[in-house]
Amino acid sequence: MDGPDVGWYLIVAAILFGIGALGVMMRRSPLIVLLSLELMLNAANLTLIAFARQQGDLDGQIFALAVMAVAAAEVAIGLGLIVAMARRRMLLDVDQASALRG
Amino acid sequence: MIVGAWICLVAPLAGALAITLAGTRISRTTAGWISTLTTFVAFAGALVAFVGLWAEGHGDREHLSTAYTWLESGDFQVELQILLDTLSSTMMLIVSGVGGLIVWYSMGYMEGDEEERRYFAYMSLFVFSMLMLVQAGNLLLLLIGWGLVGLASYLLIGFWHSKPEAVAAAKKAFVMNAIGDVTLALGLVLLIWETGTLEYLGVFEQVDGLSTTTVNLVALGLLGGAVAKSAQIPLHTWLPDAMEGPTPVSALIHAATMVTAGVYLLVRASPIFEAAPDVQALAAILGAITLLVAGVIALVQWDIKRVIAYSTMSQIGYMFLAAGIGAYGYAIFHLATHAFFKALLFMTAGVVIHHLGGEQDIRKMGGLRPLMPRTHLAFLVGALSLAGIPIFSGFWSKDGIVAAAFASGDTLGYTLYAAALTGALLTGLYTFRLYFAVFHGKPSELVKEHSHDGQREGPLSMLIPVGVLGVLATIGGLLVIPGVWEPFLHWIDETAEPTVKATVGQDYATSAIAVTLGLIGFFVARRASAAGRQIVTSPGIWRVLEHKLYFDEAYDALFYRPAAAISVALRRNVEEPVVERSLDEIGTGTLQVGGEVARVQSGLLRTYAIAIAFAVCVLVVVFVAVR
Amino acid sequence: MIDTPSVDWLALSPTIALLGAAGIALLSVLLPEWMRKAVSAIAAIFGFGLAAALAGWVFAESATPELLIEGSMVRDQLAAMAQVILGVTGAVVVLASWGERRRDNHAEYYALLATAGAGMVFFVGAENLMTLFLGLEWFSLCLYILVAFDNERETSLEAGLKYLIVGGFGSAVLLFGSALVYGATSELSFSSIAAADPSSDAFLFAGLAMIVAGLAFKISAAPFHMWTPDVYEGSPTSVTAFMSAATKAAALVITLRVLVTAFPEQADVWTIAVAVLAAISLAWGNLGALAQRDLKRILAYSSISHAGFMLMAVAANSELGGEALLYYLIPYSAMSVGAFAVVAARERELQAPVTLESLAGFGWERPYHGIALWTFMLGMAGFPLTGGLFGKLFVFSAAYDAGDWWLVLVGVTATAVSLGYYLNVVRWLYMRSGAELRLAPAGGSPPRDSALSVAIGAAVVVTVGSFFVVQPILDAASDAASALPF
Amino acid sequence: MLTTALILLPIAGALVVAILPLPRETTAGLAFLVALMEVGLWITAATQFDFDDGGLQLGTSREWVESLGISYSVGFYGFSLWLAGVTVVVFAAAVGYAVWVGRDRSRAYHALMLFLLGAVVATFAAQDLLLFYISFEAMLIPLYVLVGVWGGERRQAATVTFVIYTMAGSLLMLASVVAFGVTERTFSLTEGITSDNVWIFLGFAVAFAVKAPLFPFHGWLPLAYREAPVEVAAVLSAVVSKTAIYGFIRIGLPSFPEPAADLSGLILVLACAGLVYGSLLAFRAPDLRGVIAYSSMAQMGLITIGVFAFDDLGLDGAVLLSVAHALVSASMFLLVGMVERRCGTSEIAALGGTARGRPTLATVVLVAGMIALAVPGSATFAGEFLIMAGAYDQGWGYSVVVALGIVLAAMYTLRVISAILHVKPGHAVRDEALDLRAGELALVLPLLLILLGLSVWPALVSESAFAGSTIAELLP
Amino acid sequence: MESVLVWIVWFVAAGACLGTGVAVVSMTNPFYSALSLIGNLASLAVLFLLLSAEFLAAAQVLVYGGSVMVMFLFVVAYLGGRADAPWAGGPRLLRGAAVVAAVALLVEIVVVLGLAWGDNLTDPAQIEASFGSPASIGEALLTDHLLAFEITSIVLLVAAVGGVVLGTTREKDEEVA
Repeated sequence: MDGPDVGWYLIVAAILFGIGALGVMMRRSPLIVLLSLELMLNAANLTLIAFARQQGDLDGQIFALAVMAVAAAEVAIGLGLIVAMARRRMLLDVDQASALRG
Repeated sequence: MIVGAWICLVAPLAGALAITLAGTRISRTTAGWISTLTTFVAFAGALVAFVGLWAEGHGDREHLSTAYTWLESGDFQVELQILLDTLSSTMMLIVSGVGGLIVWYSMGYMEGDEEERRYFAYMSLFVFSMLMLVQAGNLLLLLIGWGLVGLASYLLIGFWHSKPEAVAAAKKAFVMNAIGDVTLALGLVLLIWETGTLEYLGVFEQVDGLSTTTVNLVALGLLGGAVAKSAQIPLHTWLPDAMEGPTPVSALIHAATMVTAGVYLLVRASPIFEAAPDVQALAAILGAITLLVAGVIALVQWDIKRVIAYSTMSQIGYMFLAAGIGAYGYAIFHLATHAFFKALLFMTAGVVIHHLGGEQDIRKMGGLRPLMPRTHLAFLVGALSLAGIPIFSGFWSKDGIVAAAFASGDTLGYTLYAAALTGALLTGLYTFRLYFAVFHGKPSELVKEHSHDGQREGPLSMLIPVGVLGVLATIGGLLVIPGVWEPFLHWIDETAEPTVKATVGQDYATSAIAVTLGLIGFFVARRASAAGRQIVTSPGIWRVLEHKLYFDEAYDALFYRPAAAISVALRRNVEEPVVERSLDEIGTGTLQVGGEVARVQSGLLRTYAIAIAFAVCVLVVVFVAVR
Repeated sequence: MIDTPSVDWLALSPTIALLGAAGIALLSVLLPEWMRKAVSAIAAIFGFGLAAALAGWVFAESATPELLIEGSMVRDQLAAMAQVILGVTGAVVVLASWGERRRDNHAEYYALLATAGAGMVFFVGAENLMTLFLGLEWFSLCLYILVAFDNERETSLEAGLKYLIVGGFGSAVLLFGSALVYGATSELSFSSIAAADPSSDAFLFAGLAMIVAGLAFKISAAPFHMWTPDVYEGSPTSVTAFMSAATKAAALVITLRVLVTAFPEQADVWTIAVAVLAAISLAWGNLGALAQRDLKRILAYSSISHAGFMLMAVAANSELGGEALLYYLIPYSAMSVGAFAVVAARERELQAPVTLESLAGFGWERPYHGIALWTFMLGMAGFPLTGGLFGKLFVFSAAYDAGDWWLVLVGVTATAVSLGYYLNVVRWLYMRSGAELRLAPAGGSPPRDSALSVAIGAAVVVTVGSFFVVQPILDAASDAASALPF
Repeated sequence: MLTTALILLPIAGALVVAILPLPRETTAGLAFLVALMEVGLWITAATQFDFDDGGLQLGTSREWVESLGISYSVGFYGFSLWLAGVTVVVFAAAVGYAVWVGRDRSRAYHALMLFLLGAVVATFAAQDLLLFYISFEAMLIPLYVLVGVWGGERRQAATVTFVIYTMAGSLLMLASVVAFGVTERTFSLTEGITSDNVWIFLGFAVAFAVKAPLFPFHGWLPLAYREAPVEVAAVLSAVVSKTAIYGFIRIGLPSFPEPAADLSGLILVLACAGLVYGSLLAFRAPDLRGVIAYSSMAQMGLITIGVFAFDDLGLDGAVLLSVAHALVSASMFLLVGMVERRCGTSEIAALGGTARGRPTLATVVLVAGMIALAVPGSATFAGEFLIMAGAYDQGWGYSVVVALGIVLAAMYTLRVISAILHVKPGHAVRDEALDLRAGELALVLPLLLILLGLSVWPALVSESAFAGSTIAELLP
Repeated sequence: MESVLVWIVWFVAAGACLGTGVAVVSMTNPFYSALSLIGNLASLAVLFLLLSAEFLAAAQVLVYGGSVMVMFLFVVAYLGGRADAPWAGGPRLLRGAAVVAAVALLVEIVVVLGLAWGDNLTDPAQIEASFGSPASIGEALLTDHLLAFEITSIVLLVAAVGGVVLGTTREKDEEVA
């Protein structure tokens, strides 16, 4: 294979996963948290595809394809929720969503 | 014959049950009659048994009759059985006979008391228990009788339950007796393990095979029971207090029968004690100490019944002494004569108390002789008998014991002899101090007040038993005239062969000294009485004696108060803070942790994500590290 | 031409039955409004019932496990038995849902419920990492919506948001773990993973750790449980009932399957890890529950602790453990659904969240509900006359048999702590007078809700019945557990 | 079959009482009838029982969970039949008392009482470890509610403490049951399987020690006995506590011969501590219930000493004393209930002279009290004497402690008797309070008559408790 | 030579990928975040191409970057000012913990990669030219992964229903201001 080894792709994926996780853990806007989740899923996708390439096995790519669909679905539902919250005039801030606690 | 013995045992129980079950359906008098009659039926039964036994040949006078197995466990079993032999038949006669007279006397004495029925039920229960004690064919049954007489004694001492002193006295008596009961029980436990049985005959056969330690421990256990029951030092403090009960109760239980049970036990278990000579000697020593101490204390008492109570302790001391040196016949003989004259004394005292409306303080008495001549006569008979003046029964029995002490020889014997003689002096002193204080001198205000009535000295039901006992106290001693005629001793010897026997010479020499001492006592008391002063003059000694040598105080400080204090301390320092609160604390602690857990659950979404991230990190690290 | 693989329709039949029911329910939107609720609910209940029945058939037909559709899924008795449990649970939840006061969207509700059920039914038969992930997302997405379904209630939305985000995070972890395992073995199918010679231990173990974490999230085992109380509290109560019973059941069964089938070589590591997770769950769940006042939260924490108990069975990594898990699921599901159903009853009566205080005197006012809730509480605490006792017994037996005696002690201690809140519920039910009730009931007598009563009755029957009829269940569980390569 | 009937009759009765919407009095009457029928059933069982045969009789066994070796296996030995007998009698009296005082929420109350009866009988009949555990635990369910709903002012604290304490013990037992069952592959008690694992034994021992209770596991006792309705307290101290003794005898000794022997010293010391401690606290407890509660604890210590004496005498004595104490303690609690109904308190200081002018009450209290303090000749005395004799085998010190316990018992019991019978009338005693009514007497009198009967013939129990010498097999 | 070119492309794509990733997380305005994500997706598509996943690269750009993100942008636009939320804030402990957790996660994965490096990451398999082509993907989807394919459709359907249910407005609570 030309170019960098698969390991380098994996490192990129790992960093991306970390950045996504940081976003989920840090940000208060649910929209951005949702985007961060997407980042994590994409990182996983990159991993899958890299391994698929490494092993010359298509399963990984198919998996990644399915994950894309799932990610889309998740975004759709997440956005639906956020819109519903906005309609209820709830603050779009995950730190404010803490009526349920204890 | 054996049927007579069973009837003797069962009749009083039937009486007690009948009175209890009939309740208020029968009148008070009926209850009294039921009790009296059943007791006399018991006496009749005892008589039948006695005569039957008499008719038997020498050496055949031992009959064991078993009803059924009372308790069984593995190989160990205890039957409900009675042993009829010369010793038990004698005791049966004394208990049921004197008992019957006293119960009869009670009918007059208790007349008008609200709870007469209860009284007679208790009395019958007592007679039953006492008969059970003396008739028991094994040691456990004896222990049961032992306990039941204690119970009856408790009930009767506390009969007047509105008197706090009576209730306290009853409790004290019961607890002290319980101590005796358990030491006795411990002795029995030892016997079960060592001999496998509690039957007298079975035990006695095996006594020789036991180790010295075992026998000593068993004997100590039995002695503990005997000491408690017979109010010997150091477990004697309950008896004077027990005088809070009705006077007939004192006569029956605390003079004639129950308190002498210890003596009976010493004699009954003589093979065991003989195998443990040290313990037997201890019994004699305790007896000697008690007879001296009680005699001295009796000198300073003001309560007519208490004086007699101390005299009882003292006389039982003689009996212990006798049993301790092996003069079993004399021990039982003195037991019998003591039952007569002491019951007589109590009953005449009862007549006096009854006459004076319940007053018991001798300082408020005096000059009763002209007012109550017959009572005076009976009392005098009792007093003379007690002091061991010849002809009267006490003379024959007590002097025999003193002589036997001399005959037993060695240092111990002579010491006991000296003590016994000193006791004779003391007896004379306190007996006549009491006699003069009550019947001589000027009539007190109280006496005058009560003499206006001019009525008889008491109802017939009281006077007849007193008369009968007076006769018995006078002539009862004639059953043993040393060297001449000793049927009583021979009778008892068949069951308990004495280990010591005074010669006729020792007997009469001792009698001479003892009678002299008794007379000295009489004269000293008369002079003191005439001079209007007390025999004990030193105020310091008086105080010590008045406090009964501080036994009560010592026990209070040594046992009761520590127990109560420990109890309260346990509750304050262990039960409440540790046992009860520890659970609370564990509970609150857990709840607090729960609260902390819930606090971590902050409701902040990001916290949850962070928790998951950390957990994942840890899991991955661990997995990769240990892979 | 492409040769499409042959499809074993029998194996898929429970899933398809539920999907069909979901379709009918969804299509009832086309019907007049007054019919929608009835039609969709009936469709859903029939779907669940049919799924359970078909699963029973599958159970009877699947003595030996069979890999289907190129190893995407498996038809075996483990899956079938879990499907029966899920189907019955779902049917009872439908009954319990009937009385929910909701103005519209009935069709969507029941359709989503059926779809979620279909997802779980499919999920327990997953045989490779991809179907595992997809099945998980399938029912999770349904649940995200269902949790937020009462979208006029803020707490419901909040719960939905929390569940979605934290759930997404968990899924991402699971996915990344799957990717690592795939990287190590170049296989997705469980049995192939076990058979493969991993090129890299590091990947395999890291991936395994992440998969365990992702599944533990769904099981709501501590420390991946933190969403549970909030989401359970905020969701519509019947949805909570469904999640607490069905999600957990499905996730536990699949956890057992993944770990045993795909990672037998790594058992010495994951058994310890699962045992530790079990212990943490037991401690955390029971301690947390002590401080709660809201009944749904109490039950949520209790479900965490039950996850701990069931993980004990998983950690045993033995056939006995499998049996114990499957047995435990039955009374647990019944008690959990039943308890939430009683909560729903009280909630509908009071029109307010059910706290301990609002239970005061409830047991005397409504004896039927009172006795039922009492039964469930005692059952969860492991008292006799409920299957909860045997559940605990079997789980402890499995753990002890596996040498985890310490775990048994943890379990015993946890049970003792749990009495603190289970009995507290009973205390409020019977030992406080209604006068202490701070909320006045909305109406006079509560609305009659026979569907709910039937649901509660069914739960009681299963809870108590599983105490008396142990051996048949155990036989089935034994068959099911033997489908796994222990 | 009879054994099963003995277990199921009250449980069926409980269901009927709970479900039938009868009026309050009818419900109560029905429950009492069931309790009496149970007594009749026990008598039938006793007539069919061969007391000379030491083996398991009236047994039934049915597989329950075959794969784990769990079975529904019940039956009686001599000693357990006696314990069951005293159970049904005490329950009849307790239910009768509840009928007499007219407990409210009659259906629930009586259903729970009958269920409890079934559970206790099942405990005494269980011949399978798990069945034993189940019935042992099942007792807690009704007790929790009975104390918590119908108890005194601090009933909730009492019931929570009681149940959590005892459950903590029995959960340890569950762990032990599991360990035993898993190790031995069966839960049956009839197969003579033994284990030498000390830890497993300890689990059982702690459970029984809590139930009995032995020192220092008695934290639940004072509150529970004080706050429970009297008839429940009666049942609790009379028979429920005896399940611990049954457990020690039926499970502790035969299944764990070695551990039981190894740990007997520890248990004996705890039992002795409990005996002395309980007696001392009873001696100064401020209320009647406190006295009876702590005296129960002391007596349970005594019985435990008998069990761990490991000989005929001790075991027979333990069973005899268990039976006798059950009757005594039940009568005492019922009497306390009757006094409380008249005076509204059980503070000893306020109760002086309650019995004055009320001869029936006085007599009954006196008889019960005298038997309670084990006056020689009573059944309690026979039991205590056997225990004292048996304990000697393990060391003379134990016998001495037993003796000490007997003396202390005299002290605290006399205190109570004096308080009720004697002393100046306390402020809670009203003149218009009646003597014992015929109905009340009819509840207590049978108990006392049985006690008196046993006092006349204690061998009835002691010789048949372990007749035919299966005892040799029981002993390590 | 070709290899160097690939390296350069890789560097650019990877750099863009990480840069846009950071931007997604750090932008205050969700609108910019979403735009950054689109960039991220595009750079990922380049990486996919380098890994011979042509179909996926296309799908990434079209489906993901195109439709999904457009939907996202619509929502952000619809919410307008309400979409703005404080950047991070909250307890300092929380922020610190978040950073530590993320870094730990990252470091761990990198360490794992390092550990695995020698095992198999240096020697990729030989692949045919058709690897990753639409045809091969299609075939796999219809054979080995038929089930996955079907499920994906169900998942998307669920999402559609969910969007409807959650977005449905009731008469009483009308529009956002």
